[in-house]
Amino acid sequence: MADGLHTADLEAWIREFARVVAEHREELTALDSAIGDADHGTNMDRGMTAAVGALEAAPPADPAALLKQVGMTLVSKVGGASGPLYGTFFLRMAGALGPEPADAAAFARALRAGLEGVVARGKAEPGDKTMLDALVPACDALDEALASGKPLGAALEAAADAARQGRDATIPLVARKGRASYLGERSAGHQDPGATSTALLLDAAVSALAGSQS
Amino acid sequence: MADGLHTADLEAWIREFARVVAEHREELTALDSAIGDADHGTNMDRGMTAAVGALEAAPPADPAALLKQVGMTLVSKVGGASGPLYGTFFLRMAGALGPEPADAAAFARALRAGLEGVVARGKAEPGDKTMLDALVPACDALDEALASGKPLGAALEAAADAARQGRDATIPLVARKGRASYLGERSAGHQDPGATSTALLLDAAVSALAGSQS
Amino acid sequence: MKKLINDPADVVADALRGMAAAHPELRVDHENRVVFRGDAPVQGKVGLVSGGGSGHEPMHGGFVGLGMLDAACAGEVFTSPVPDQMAAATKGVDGGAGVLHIVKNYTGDVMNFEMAAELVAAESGTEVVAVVTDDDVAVQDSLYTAGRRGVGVTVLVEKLAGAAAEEGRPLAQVADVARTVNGQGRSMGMALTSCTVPAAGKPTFDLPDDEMEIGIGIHGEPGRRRVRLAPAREIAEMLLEPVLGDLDFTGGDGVIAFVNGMGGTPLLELYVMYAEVAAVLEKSGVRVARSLVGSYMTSLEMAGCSVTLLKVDEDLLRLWDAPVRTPGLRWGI
Amino acid sequence: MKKLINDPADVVADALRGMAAAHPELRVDHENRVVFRGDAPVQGKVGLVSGGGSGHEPMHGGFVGLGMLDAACAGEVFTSPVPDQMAAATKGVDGGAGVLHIVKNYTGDVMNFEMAAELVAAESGTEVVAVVTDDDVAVQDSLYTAGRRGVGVTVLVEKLAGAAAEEGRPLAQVADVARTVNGQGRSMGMALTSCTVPAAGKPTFDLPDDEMEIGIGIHGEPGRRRVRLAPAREIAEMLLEPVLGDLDFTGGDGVIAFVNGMGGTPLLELYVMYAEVAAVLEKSGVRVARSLVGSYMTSLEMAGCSVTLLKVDEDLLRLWDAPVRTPGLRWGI
Ligand SMILES: Nc1ncnc2c1ncn2[C@@H]1O[C@H](COP(=O)(O)OP(=O)(O)O)[C@@H](O)[C@H]1O
Ligand SMILES: Nc1ncnc2c1ncn2[C@@H]1O[C@H](COP(=O)(O)OP(=O)(O)O)[C@@H](O)[C@H]1O
Ligand SMILES: [Mg+2]
Ligand SMILES: [Mg+2]
Ligand SMILES: [Mg+2]
Ligand SMILES: [Mg+2]
Repeated sequence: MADGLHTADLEAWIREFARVVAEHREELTALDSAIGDADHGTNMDRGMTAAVGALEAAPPADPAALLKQVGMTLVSKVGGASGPLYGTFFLRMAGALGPEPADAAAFARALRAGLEGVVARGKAEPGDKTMLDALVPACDALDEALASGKPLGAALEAAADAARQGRDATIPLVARKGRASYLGERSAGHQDPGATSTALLLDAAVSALAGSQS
Repeated sequence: MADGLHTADLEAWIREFARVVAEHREELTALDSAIGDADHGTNMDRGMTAAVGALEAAPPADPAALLKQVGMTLVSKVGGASGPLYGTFFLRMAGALGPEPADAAAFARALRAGLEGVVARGKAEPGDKTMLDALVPACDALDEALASGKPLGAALEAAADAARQGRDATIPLVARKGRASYLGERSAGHQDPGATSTALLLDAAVSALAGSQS
Repeated sequence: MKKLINDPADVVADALRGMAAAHPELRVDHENRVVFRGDAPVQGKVGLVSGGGSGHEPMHGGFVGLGMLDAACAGEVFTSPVPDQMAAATKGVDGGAGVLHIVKNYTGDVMNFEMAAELVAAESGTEVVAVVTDDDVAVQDSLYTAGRRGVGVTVLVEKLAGAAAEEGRPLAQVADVARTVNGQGRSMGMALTSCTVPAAGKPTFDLPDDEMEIGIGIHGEPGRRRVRLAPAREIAEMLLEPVLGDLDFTGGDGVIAFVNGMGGTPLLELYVMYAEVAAVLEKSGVRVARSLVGSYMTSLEMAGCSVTLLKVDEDLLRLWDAPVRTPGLRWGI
Repeated sequence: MKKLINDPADVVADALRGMAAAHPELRVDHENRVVFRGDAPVQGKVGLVSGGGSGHEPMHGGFVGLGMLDAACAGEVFTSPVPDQMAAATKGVDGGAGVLHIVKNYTGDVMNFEMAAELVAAESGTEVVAVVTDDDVAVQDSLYTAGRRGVGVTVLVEKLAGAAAEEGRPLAQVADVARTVNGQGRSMGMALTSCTVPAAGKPTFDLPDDEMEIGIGIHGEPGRRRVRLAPAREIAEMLLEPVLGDLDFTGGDGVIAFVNGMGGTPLLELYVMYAEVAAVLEKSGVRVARSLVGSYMTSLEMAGCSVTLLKVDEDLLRLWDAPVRTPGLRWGI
């Protein structure tokens, strides 16, 4: 599909994210047990299961509608910190996309719009030990790869790589936002659950979207 | 002391009973954990510690006064089933003794009066898996040994032997009185805590009194 | 052993200090370990005395106050109080109309209350009537047991007889209310975990992670049988089957349905249990007139619950709704 | 995992069924998971809405009723409810005098309530004011944290602002009461054991038999530090020292002293703790005007407690004593 990402591609991304979240549910909850309240895996799995269910019940007509529906579903099914944050992320992505298929640059812009939504909603900065620590490097890597002329597939792989590195880099950090910040110094030495689910989101993008334009 | 059991002898008995109860406190409580509420050792130890304390604070003048004081102390310090039962036991013993030193026969009569007090208060019968299963054979053995002309020392040894056998014989019994009866068939296979403390009472009598007339 | 206590030997005395500090409307006799209504004795009113081993809080001390008990005696943990305590309580609540002893049917409690009544009879002219509660259907009342245990219904007896006394009914009638309530109430309990008696320092029994005890009492004693862990829905059925089998609760003015936590079970789970209990009752044609959900008669930190049903009539419902003002139960005032 | 539940995924829905069955005076919107006062919206009265993750019962659903909340939203266990729930609650309690949102300071709660307020603002003319509670001195309020957590003081805010609303005060004044209470209250908590989130199926953290966590919140999260197990007396000091160090509680009309159980701690131990807390306060020259002892804001079956002090004046004391009729807190009516 050299003409960009269609609704079906984005749906595949969402389905793949739902699948890997379900697969990693226990791991996400275990990470959240160490420095939070032991619900991140359950939250994300509940939300993404509902998002996929909603897609099946009422298949959206275009990319923007699809991501908007996912965002709305997350906002109204997840709760906690991750509901508004991931919800806002997808809603802002939807706002940045049009009804037409998205090309690589449009997708990257939308991803950054999502990131900005997370910042606006959660007021965290990189280094605070949150999902931003995976999302920011992912957006940066994606932009850079596309700017250097790489195709979407390779660019997404670079983004996913960066997300995983960002996720790993949360381990030594002392949390400054979210529930983990209550632990103070004791939060160091643990991987952030939200950064971990965000790395999965980028992995899912590679699996579902990388083939679309290659 | 060929002229019988003096106040000091009975005091020695009480002190020795207090000592062995303290020594076996954990064991008594462990037995009560299996078929009761995990307090028999604590109860008896609290009571006997108080009884010895009272003896020291206000030394009674004669055997009857001494055992009465012990009985009163147990009634007002122990609670539970063992408080009224052991309390009544010593009060009835006191009632059967005079102010004068007790000879072997008088001691045996007093012990049986104590036993009858336990029956009157608790309405149990031999075989119900209670302290009576140690006390009844002990009284019977004491009477028999004295009737057959044995000296007090040997007679008490026979009584203590019988108490220990009675205690062991509670193991297979299904409890019909006290807290253990709530367990029904599940009470079988466990040694009764009250019968165990009663066997200690007779052991203490051997240690403290057997020498008195030999 | 993990507990918020100081020396295990002081736990009852320390908790009574806490009660005295937290409830200035009560009067605590620390020497005798009796919690009194601040205005006891109430002249002309029948005095209600209960008591038992500690570890069941809020029962009994938390049920002292207007419309419920006049005094409660606190024994050592799981150990009946001694006659001296009960005698002091009885004298302290005697307002000239006699005193009712509410006694849970345990060998120790019954004997100590009996001895207290003997003491009081010997010393004063106070008229004392004792009512023994024995509502636990886990235990058969036969020659081969010490009879049924007094459990959940005791809370209801204290409330209802307390209201009758507050209304000014004479001793015989107040005792009648207590006996009626006991006669029309049945309970059954279960445990997910054991509790730890402070002085013993370790759990009274061991329970594997996939098993529970059915037919427990309130002293951390093991129950009648051990079965595999089951969902709340099945537990509700296991508890209610023997209760409903023992007495006909259908018809009339319905029941008070009481789901009680054993101390370590959070309210969230008690409401889950209550939903299942209500469903079984509905299916069984039992109408719920009133309900009570909470940890009112506990076994230290034991996890588990009991279910109590009480058949009520108009008079009992009126007494239930009457004002009560105690630390553990309060409404209407 | 040993719990009185059915499927872990249904625990909140099941508990709400139980609440609905046990409290016919409340109205439960099962679809939105909102517990309403039966007579909501009360015309002309400011409506009070709170909510949060489940697992803290009786908070918040158990504090719905006359003199306290008009509605409470129940999230999944330890997970803030979603904006739709809060919006439904807000609309359902709007009696024309505006609505107060009482929000505990957690990232999730704050964001979801914010989004709900945006929703409501977009859809209707209802005036909404949010007050965020953040009384936990275990956490420093600095650029390096999400701020202090909202803990015990939330219960007191709900009672006192509820009483102010019941009196007919306008929204701005009711919000002022809530802000004042939050500003004059401080809390600190500790845990003896972890709790187990039903969906997670195992304890959130492991705690050796001889250690405890100091400075915990109410979501089963580990605390600020782990120390050796200590007697109640020392625990009272550990909890009160940072509280008393953060705000001067001496003088004036004194304090409301609140010892709260975390869910798995029996009342017996809470009274032992209260005795020690009262002793420390006396030594520190802090006068106790009122007290509250019990498990009002829990973390599932966690064993432990928290201590909250609130500096009061005559107005707050009057509001405290005002009638309240909820499943979890009731007096005067
Ligand atoms: N202010 C914030 N900005 C961005 N991400 C945040 C913020 N606060 C928390 N998070 C992310 O949310 C994750 C926790 O999500 P989750 O466990 O579902 O919610 P909760 O903390 O409410 O239980 C954290 O691991 C972190 O990555
Ligand atoms: N009716 C009774 N008659 C005689 N002994 C009894 C009776 N009931 C209980 N006991 C004895 O009391 C013992 C238990 O004492 P204890 O544990 O101190 O009291 P409680 O059962 O009140 O906790 C039992 O082991 C039994 O020997
Ligand atoms: Mg979480
Ligand atoms: Mg015992
Ligand atoms: Mg006992
Ligand atoms: Mg959460």
